[in-house]
Amino acid sequence: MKKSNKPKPITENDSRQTQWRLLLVVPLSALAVGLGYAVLSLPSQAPGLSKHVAAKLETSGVSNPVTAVLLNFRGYDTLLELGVLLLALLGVWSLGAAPKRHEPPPGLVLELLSRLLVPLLILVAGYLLWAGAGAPGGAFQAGSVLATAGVLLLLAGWRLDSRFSGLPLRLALVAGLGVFLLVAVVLILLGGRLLEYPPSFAGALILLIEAAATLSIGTALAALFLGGRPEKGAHR
Amino acid sequence: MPDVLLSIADIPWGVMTIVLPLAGAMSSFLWPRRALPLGLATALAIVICVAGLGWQLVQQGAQRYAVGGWGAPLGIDLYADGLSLLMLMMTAVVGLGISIYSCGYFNLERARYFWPLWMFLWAALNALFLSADIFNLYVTLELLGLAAVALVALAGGADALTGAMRYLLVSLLGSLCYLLGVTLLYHSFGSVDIAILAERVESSPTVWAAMGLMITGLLLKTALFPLHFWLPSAHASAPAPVSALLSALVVKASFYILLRLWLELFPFASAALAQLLGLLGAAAVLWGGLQALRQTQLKMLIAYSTVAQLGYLFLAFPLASITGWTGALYVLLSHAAAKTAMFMAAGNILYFGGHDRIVDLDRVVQHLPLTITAFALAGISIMGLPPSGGFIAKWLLLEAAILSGQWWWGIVLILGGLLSAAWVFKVVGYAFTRSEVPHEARAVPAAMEWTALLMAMVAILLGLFVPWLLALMEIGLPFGGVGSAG
Amino acid sequence: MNWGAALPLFVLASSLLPGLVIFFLPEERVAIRSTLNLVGAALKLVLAGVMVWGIFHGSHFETRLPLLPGLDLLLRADPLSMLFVGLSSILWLVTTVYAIGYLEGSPNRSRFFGFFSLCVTATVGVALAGNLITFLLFYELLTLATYPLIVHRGTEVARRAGRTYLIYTVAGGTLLLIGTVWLYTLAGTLEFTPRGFLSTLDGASSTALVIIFVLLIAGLGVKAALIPLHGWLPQAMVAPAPVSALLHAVAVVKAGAFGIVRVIYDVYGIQFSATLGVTLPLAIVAAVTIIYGSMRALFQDDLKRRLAFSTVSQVAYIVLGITIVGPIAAVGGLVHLVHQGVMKITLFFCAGNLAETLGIHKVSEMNGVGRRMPWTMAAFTIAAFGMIGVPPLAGFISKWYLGLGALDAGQGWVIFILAGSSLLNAGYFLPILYAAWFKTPADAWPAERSFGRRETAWALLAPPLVTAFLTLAVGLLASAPFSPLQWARFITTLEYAE
Amino acid sequence: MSPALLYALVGVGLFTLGLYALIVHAHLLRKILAINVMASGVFLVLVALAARTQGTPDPVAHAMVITGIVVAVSATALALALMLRVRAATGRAELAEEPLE
Repeated sequence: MKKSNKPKPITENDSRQTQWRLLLVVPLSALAVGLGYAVLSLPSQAPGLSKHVAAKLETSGVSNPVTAVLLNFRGYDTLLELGVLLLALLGVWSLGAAPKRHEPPPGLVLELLSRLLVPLLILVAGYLLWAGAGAPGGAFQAGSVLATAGVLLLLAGWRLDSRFSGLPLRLALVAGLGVFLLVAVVLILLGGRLLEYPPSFAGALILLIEAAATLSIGTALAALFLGGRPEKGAHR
Repeated sequence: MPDVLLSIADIPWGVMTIVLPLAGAMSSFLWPRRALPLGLATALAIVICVAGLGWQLVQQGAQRYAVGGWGAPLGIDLYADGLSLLMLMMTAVVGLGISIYSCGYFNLERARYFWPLWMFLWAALNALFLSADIFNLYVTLELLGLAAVALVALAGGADALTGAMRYLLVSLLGSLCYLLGVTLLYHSFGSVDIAILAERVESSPTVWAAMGLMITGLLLKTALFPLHFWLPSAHASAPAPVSALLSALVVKASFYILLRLWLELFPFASAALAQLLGLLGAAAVLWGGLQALRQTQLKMLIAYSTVAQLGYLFLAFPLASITGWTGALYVLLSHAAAKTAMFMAAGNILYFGGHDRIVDLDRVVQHLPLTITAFALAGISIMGLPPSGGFIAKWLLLEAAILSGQWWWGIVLILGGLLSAAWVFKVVGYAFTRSEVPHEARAVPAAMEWTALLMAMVAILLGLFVPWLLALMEIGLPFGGVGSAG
Repeated sequence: MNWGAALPLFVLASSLLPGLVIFFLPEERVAIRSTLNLVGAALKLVLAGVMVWGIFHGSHFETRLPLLPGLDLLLRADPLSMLFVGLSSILWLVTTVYAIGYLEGSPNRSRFFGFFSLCVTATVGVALAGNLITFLLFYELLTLATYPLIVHRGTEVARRAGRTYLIYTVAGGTLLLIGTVWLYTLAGTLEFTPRGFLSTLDGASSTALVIIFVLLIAGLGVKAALIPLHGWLPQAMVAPAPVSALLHAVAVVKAGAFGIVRVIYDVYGIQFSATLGVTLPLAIVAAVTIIYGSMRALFQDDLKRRLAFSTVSQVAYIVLGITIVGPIAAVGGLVHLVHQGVMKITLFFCAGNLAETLGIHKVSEMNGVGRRMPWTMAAFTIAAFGMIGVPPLAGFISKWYLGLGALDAGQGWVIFILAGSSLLNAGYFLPILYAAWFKTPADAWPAERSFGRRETAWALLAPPLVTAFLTLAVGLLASAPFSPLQWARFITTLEYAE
Repeated sequence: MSPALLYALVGVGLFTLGLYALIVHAHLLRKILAINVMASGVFLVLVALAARTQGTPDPVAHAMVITGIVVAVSATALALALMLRVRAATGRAELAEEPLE
């Protein structure tokens, strides 16, 4: 991204600026000290929620506590958060078409690298997604790896074919939130509460949601990298 | 598997008010050409669900809903009482009005992004008003903030973009302060559920720091003087329906969280802090009123009056009585309806004459009688003349001020009313001047004029159905005490 | 819902609904608009008559709607309110006829008649209000409904008059609001009760009650145009003649005076006010207003301005009558509520006729106008004599009772006020009459319109003749049952009953 | 002092440093970066203090941080895109007047 670093004209108010910057340091350092004191005066042993999590872990459908919290215990947060991601993308698209970037055609290295790495990255993403159930990992890690693959392709000058830049792309973006919400609603219709997985199905449902989420996160991050909506009929 | 059939009584209406707008947002994003009908349908459905929730609460009293069936502290709880119900109803009424208004206002290109963004905003609002979990509240705040910013930017043009940018930075800063507070609270008491925290919380340096951070962050988002600097530009430069949304609903959301925390978590907050908030509120009332009077552009004027009206909300903190809180809540409700009507009216005027210079209004308003009527009626409520919601609010706050022996807050109230009367009549006065036909005029869709008028009527009618609303408000006694304000 | 509860609402609706309909009528639908107006006015008159009859035979009319916890929106008909309702519904009918004639062919008539009806609705609401908050509600509504009428012409001077009017009335309303809320926090009720509800109140400091009294009276004094709160009234005469009639006789000024009576009688109670020692100062203010108003009137060349200042002085009679603590004076004050209305509306109708027909706005242009417009000037003459207090006209009755009451209550000084003001009244009315009847007319009137054989349009001529006749009638038939005088007696017996 | 608290203090430091930068720098990119620094500070506090439990660190705090990060990323993306538009519209990637004064 290009920065517009136009040096500000040197004026007499620069000195005043430095003065009030110094003035600013005082309250801010006071704030820092205060917050530090607040942190230090915390109880040394955190009450935490580890015990609760551990107690309910086996009914959560996954063995990795973080994933259990993310997708099950506090799944509702995650649902809304997928909403935030989609919303951010919507916002970026609503600002207008992606700015035209005139970089030289990618060199041989990038060309090869992208060809070489992208399949690998996708593989890694898949693995992370799968591993998330039991070990650190999961949809977000997988999604971001997927996104890097996408970014790499974009850097290599590749653009999504206009045939897919319409509804298919939007479907991919919505998939995460959509599946999540669909599961939630179905569970309600089956007489449960919002996001109350039947323990026997929990694992499968979580995997399903995570898969969709991975796809959406990856696509969304890559699309955000473009900084605007894909203009019609643009491909390499 | 439990039985598939549910009786109306145990449909989770509250959850529906969150799920529906999310679904609406996604569908209108997937099928942009159908965005408008999809959005309208969703809006209607939400209104029905809110009504359902209201009926449920009246039947069963305040209710707690454990998402995922885990329950606090492990899971996230939703909580609905009279306060949240009134906020949801306010959102539903204003939201429906704005949805109808927008049909005429946006062209196809804008509409395809307005609807999903607006649906996300609505989802964020409903989720926020129903959440009982301070971290979940953080997520809803972010959802709300990003949607609002994107909607402001929808207007395009330097003003709107700059306004949106500043709004975004402020909003993020506010959320971060709030989140740091949440962190401290969580790590001191091991829960983010408001009810549980309310039991465990006691005064300590950490808690005070957390309180300071959270209140500051929320005040920043609520634009309480002197943290209002971002509001006028953002609210005035946004598209008219969006300005209405921001002034009527979005700023109220952060105030709602502030109110909840104040009532539940920070009972030990010293009276000095309450006095400070009241003082800032008073400053906002006077400053906002004076600035509004000085404006030459209609939308800018209305935006500054929002700054003033937000000040009224904080006068209730030093009064700290059920009457006072009820008064503040009534300011909140009537201002939502009135300000929506005003921004809609301003939108119509802009749409019609292509400008909103106050001195040249006579060229416009002569041809938009319904619009100027809407503006005048809304003005009656804003300046607190009877019969209107604004009057009831003023009455309650004044009564609370005198009862608590702090009559000076009453003076602020009165002065604020006079200031707003001054600018309202300054604008309305132009409705009666002789005027020639405007040069370039564009016919305003009837729906836009009528929704503005209806919103204004709501603001007036709020003053005539007080007992009903107060009865709803007392579900679950959000303000403690034995209810029956007044 | 039984009649007793329904009737007050109907009286309001009889002008409210036509008004709301009229707002949405297109300009050219004159016939429908006029019919709506007249039917509404006639209906209101009938309903008012029914209520008067009912009250006299001891039935009660009361409507309660919950407004706030512990506070109701209360409409209740008692003798005092009926005095006002009767006056305004009679004069409204007349004024409507006059306005239809007066505004023929002028723009924005739907808007005008819409607000016109709202205005009367608010007035009746003020009259029927059963507690202070209801009163406040309609009092403010009256402010809002009259503003568009004052600025109706849309000229710069009209806008300025409207602004002045708002500054005065909104400020007044604010004072009234503060006083009301404060009173409520002290007393816990706001319901009007004969001989007041504060005398029984213990614990409340009398200083607080005095301050509240001042707040309330100041708020009401603005509309009643008591010195020094009268500034808006002379400016407001830029409004069309029917509006002036409304302001000076039917609605606004009367609402203020009526409110003062309410506060003194049914909130504080006359005896309690006397013991608080607030009546004498108010009486003095009223006396000063009487003299000052007449003095100013003496030097106005603009006819409507002169009449406006005369109103300032005449309305103070009502306040004076109440604040001379005594039943007889009270009768004089109350009956003047009606008499002043009847006389002043006649004068404004005539002034309007002169302006419309001959373009006369100044006293100095009125030479010999009596020969050109004999009927109009005849009506004017009767009303003017009434104002001066010539027997047996309306004004005489009021002043007679005021004087008797003053002596009865041992307030001799009032006699001098009355005498002085009567002299001044003569001083500013007789020259007009002399000029109109005996001076030779100028060769051409400022702007003459011809109405064929008639001196002016029927719709303009009939109303002043009717009201002039009323001026005569209420004086001659003062002792007949249901005459304003008898009704005023009826009211005072309630307030002064032991 | 336990390492957990040490990290937490570093987090606090980042928060205030970010705040300072947010206030003093006019260029929008710097402001956005400052916001991100603040966010990292908050997340650091959140996750560091989670290590005060005996045994496995508190997973809830970790989940919160992940949520927070995703939110921060989304917000940053929107902010950057918006900044480009502001620059395109006004010619400079700065706000008209210093917002926080």
